[in-house]
Amino acid sequence: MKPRQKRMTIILGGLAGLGIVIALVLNAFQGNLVFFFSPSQIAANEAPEGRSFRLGGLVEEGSLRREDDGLTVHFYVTDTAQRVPVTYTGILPDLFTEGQGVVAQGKLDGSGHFTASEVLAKHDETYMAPEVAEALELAKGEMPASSSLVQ
Amino acid sequence: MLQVSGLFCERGDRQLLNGLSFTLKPGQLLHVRGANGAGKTSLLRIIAGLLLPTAGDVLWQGKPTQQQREDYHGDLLYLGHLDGVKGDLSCIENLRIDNELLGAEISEASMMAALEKLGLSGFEEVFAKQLSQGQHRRVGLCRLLMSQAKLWVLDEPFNALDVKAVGLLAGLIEVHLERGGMALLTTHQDVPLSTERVSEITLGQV
Amino acid sequence: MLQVSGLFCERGDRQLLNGLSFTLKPGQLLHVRGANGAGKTSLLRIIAGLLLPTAGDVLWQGKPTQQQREDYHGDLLYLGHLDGVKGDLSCIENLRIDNELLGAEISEASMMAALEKLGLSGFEEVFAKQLSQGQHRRVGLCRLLMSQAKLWVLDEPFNALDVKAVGLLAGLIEVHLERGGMALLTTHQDVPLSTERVSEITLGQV
Amino acid sequence: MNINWFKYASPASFYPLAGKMIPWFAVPAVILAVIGLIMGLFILPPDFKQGESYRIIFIHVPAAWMSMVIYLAMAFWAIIGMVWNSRLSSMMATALAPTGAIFCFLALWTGALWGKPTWGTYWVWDARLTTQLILLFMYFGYMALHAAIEDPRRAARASGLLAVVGAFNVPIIYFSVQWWNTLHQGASITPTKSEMAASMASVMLIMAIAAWLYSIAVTLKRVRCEILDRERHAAWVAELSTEAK
Amino acid sequence: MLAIFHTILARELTLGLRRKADVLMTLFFCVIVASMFPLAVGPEPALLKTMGAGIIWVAALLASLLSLERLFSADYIDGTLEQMIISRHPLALIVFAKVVAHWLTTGLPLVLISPLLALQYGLEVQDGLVLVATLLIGTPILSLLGAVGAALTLGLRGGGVLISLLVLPLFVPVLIFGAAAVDDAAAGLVIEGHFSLLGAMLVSALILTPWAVASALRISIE
Amino acid sequence: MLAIFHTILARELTLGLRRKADVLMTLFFCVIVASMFPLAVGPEPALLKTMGAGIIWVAALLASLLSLERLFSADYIDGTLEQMIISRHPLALIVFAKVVAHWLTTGLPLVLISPLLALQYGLEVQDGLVLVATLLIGTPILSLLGAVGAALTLGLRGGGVLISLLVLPLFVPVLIFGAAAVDDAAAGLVIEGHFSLLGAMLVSALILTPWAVASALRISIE
Ligand code: HEM
Ligand SMILES: Nc1ncnc2c1ncn2[C@@H]1O[C@H](COP(=O)(O)OP(=O)(O)OP(=O)(O)O)[C@@H](O)[C@H]1O
Ligand SMILES: Nc1ncnc2c1ncn2[C@@H]1O[C@H](COP(=O)(O)OP(=O)(O)OP(=O)(O)O)[C@@H](O)[C@H]1O
Ligand SMILES: [Mg+2]
Ligand SMILES: [Mg+2]
Repeated sequence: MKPRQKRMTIILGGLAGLGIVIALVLNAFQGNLVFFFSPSQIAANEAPEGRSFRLGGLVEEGSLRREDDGLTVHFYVTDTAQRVPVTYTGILPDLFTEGQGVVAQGKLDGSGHFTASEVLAKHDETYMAPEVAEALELAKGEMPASSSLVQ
Repeated sequence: MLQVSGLFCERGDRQLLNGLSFTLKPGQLLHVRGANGAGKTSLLRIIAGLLLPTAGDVLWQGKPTQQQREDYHGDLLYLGHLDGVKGDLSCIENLRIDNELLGAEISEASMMAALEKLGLSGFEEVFAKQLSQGQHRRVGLCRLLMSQAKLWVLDEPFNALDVKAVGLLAGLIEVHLERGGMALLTTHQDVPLSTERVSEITLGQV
Repeated sequence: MLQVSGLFCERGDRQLLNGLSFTLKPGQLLHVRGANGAGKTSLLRIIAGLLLPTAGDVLWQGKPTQQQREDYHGDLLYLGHLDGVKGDLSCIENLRIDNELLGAEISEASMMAALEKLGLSGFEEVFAKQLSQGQHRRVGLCRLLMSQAKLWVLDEPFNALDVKAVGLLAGLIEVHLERGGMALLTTHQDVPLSTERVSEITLGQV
Repeated sequence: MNINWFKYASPASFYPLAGKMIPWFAVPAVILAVIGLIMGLFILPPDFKQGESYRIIFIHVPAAWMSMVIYLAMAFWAIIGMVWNSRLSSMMATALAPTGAIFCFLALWTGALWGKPTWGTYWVWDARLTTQLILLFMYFGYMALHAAIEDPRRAARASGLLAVVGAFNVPIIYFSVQWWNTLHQGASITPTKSEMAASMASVMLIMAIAAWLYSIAVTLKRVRCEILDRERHAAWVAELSTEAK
Repeated sequence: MLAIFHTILARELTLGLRRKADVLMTLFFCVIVASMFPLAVGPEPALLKTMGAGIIWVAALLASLLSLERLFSADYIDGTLEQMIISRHPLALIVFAKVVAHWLTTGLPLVLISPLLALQYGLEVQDGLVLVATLLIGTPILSLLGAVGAALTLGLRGGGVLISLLVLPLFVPVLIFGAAAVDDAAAGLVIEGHFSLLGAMLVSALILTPWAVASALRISIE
Repeated sequence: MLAIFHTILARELTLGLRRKADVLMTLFFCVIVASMFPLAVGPEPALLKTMGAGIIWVAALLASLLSLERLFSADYIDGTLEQMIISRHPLALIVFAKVVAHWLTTGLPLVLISPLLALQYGLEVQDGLVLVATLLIGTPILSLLGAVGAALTLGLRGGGVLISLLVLPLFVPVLIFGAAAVDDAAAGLVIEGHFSLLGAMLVSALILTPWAVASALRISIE
């Protein structure tokens, strides 16, 4: 091969490779590479069965119930479309409140009940002063930007 | 034609080459002299493209070697302090690989002939690591018989060779020069080469 | 006194030594000759205790060396194809360790003097791997200045040395012999040693 | 116009220039950092959800940003150094690494500290956190490789190559929160939107600018040491040291 | 072009397979590492099943890590590497042949033995196949990336550990996606995404690393 | 006698610790290996806690394994090993100094970092201390036994993997008792027995291996 031909082959090969890489990467993001599953995904049977996984969403307003031992809690995790009942025994993070985002690690039993072994609070990207938040809440009548987690 | 112009080289705080320039024409041999540590090996490695000079150029057929690496290396044969012989391969296997790396494309029979010429007949199938130091070096020297390279760069090729092998090697170099080849050489021994073709440079004392 | 009696050595199907016997007395040097692959290195390694002979004995002061390993090694200085110099240590650090291994117990100043004598002043703190081939070898040769050993076993000690260093080394060997030391030596070069003390053996061609 | 650039690309002329530039970056860096910290820690109101703990943001975010930017800058200078064989740019790459590693460590450390009160754990293996940890390891790898090679020129070239190979990780870190749904929050501030109260965002920007200026000042300082070290035999360095005496 | 690739490949394979024991060795290493975990962690089947894919992947990774140091160092010490660098053929091609040989002698045997290891940890047959597939795509990436680290650390002190330091961060994504694919397959999830990503990594490594290794070798030889 | 021990020890430490970066390298290696498992196996805290001691032990074992190849091979290639063998001092003593240095540069840093790793895996403080103690007794055994393997495989092709093959079976008992002690401590059982066994292994290794290594080296050098 002449040097020019060789260079062309290399460039073409490189471009073809690049094309394949881009196609594969794009294809990958069609799939599900997730840190947690949403209630809707669970409803659609996309979450694993009989195996520990993470459930993510918002703590449904008014669903939080504490047992007498002070450690065990029951609540629903929702993404506004679907909801999953969750039980957890242990210390909750400080930011855990109704309406707040959570990510819970645990297992789903046959009846669709989620038993968590660890509960983490997920914070969204909103930051503002309390007074501003109150003002906003008054104006809109709801928690500010609480839907940003659900997307 | 090999041209070296304005070569500077600095290694570990020491200035070895200070604007060295010379030209090597077909049929010429340059004997690089100098005490231990003068920078002979460094110079030869720069010319072979194994070391970057601090400044300066090496031109082959008028073009910087950096810009025509593969063409230049096709014309080059370098033999350094290390033989470049694989201990875990037999002599003939070593030659087969050299044949390919040099792009020499000679036949199996010629390889056997090369080994024989260097006194290694009977050792074709012996692992190189089971050879004596001098025999090991001879396997590396077989390249001189195989390659078509125009420029030979030989760093102390006579090391570890016995008297007979030294004579043989000197003969090979003379034939190469007669054919219009070029050679660069370092050695601390006196070598029986016809002096008309040989020019010398001496690198500065440390 | 070193006595070698009935030494046989076979390596890789080849019979190298065939009942070799000789005696080396104080003040004598034995130049072991032979073509590449004749078995010189093998012989020297057997004598140094690094290789087991197929048969035969090496006696030191009348006693087999195997039975008095530490005493014998205290009297021995061996320098092989490999320098035994650590590339990742500086020259002076290398010497300190040799000092201990040889049991020489010389002072720091004497070590500096040894380096200087071998033309390495200025390189005391340089890592050995940053030295040229000849300088590297010279660091190994410093042992000759440090050690009190009676028997020197030197395998091609002139390799890679420049003319000046060759002269220096030859001088060292002469002094050693004058003091009543013994030496075994291989080399393919001609060496400027006063011939009266030198005897030769030539190992058979392969 | 184009003469100056080449002049200053030589270590000998860059050395004094860098010396003159350092105060121009260092002083504003200190002033901005003090302003930013006072504003951030004492004057700004708490966050409506996180309360006081959110104030870590003023260190965490600039540190995280800088750790990524500096790695990219390292790779950039390494490429320039390789292509144009320019000594100064490979010295720049070398000089950047420790600062980057420190910021990377700071981002991890403050992030972990912040994670406990907000998430309820110091550490999870989500994409953002994992990739950031890898970035720290790559900084370590870069510095270890550089330190392991004695010859400064070879060290610069080898570690430069490593920096380029590793640069692929940076976009992955940045976009990890978009590509995977992580526990770590998404971007609060992007070129197009801001989900952060303007006062908080501006203090964060002040801190970010302070971090930039600090990085530049420190890097210039390191580059000066590097130049001295590598050019210690050059005539101009010798002159410099005799002048000092 | 092809002749040199073929020659170098043959050379490496000859060196690697000269003795039969050498081929089996990586296998043994992997098997031993994989068998060590049940010893260290305890023999609970459910636990082992969960950990299985992860551990086999880590064992594969370490086996390929261990063999990296040898990739160039022997050639460096005896000067054959010099000869390759100044040969008339593109260094990237020679390097590529060496890496392919490295994979054939360390990665491939590992892929072949993995079903057995999967059985040992009680993975389902199906998940075992997924494991084999991830290893088949993943181990070449390890060899390619590892070669960069091996080339950069050539001739340096502390080579083995330094390589690990440089290379492990680059290995991590491969490990994550490889192990996660098996886990997700076991959980009945779609795993196309993982494979696409592994494929993308493989293709980009194939394109880029030979050049990177070639430059690294030129730097290291000085 | 003591002078030569001291000199060789100092030599090895100089070689190992020439620069600050080198000391930290084993530490980084362990941290990286230990961090890889959560990535491969999944991040569940309970699982990680169970595996913690095992993984840290395996990381320790690998760190010492990786560095074994270097123990004699560099000295072999440059001829300094020859000089040690024919020195006037007992080879076993020289070897012992080398092994002690090996432990000081690979084993000890690991013992020191292990509490941190234990924390990372969520082990209780008490169990972490037991872990440190087992490592303190166990890692010297690894260095001693490993030296035998390294000496035997000197100069052979495929050294790295071959060492592992020879040495890992010897390491297994150490690993089992080391990891089991931590697990049993976590379970509230008596662990004196494990410690006695580890101690016995250490003492016998201390007595026997230096001689074994010395003979192996004499054979390998031929
Ligand atoms: C060890 C744990 C953590 C690590 C390694 C980490 C890492 C990073 C990195 C690399 C960035 C820069 C990328 C970007 O700008 O998008 C970042 C940004 C940020 N992080 Fe973290 N983080 C950690 C914990 C946290 C926690 C606990 C919070 C608060 C809940 C937090 C809040 C933020 C915020 C607000 C930003 C700025 C996002 C933006 O506006 O772009 N991080 N973090
Ligand atoms: N490790 C080995 N295994 C098998 N055979 C060997 C080994 N080392 C050397 N030999 C054989 O022994 C013979 C003599 O080797 P030796 O090194 O003693 O020669 P020498 O006389 O020193 O040669 P030189 O002048 O080349 O140094 C050679 O033919 C060689 O093939
Ligand atoms: N890798 C290196 N790093 C730093 N300095 C080096 C390196 N290699 C060689 N040098 C230095 O360069 C100088 C010249 O070395 P070189 O090998 O070119 O000498 P030489 O003339 O070939 O000597 P010899 O006759 O001993 O082979 C020496 O002083 C040496 O200290
Ligand atoms: Mg030389
Ligand atoms: Mg010999």
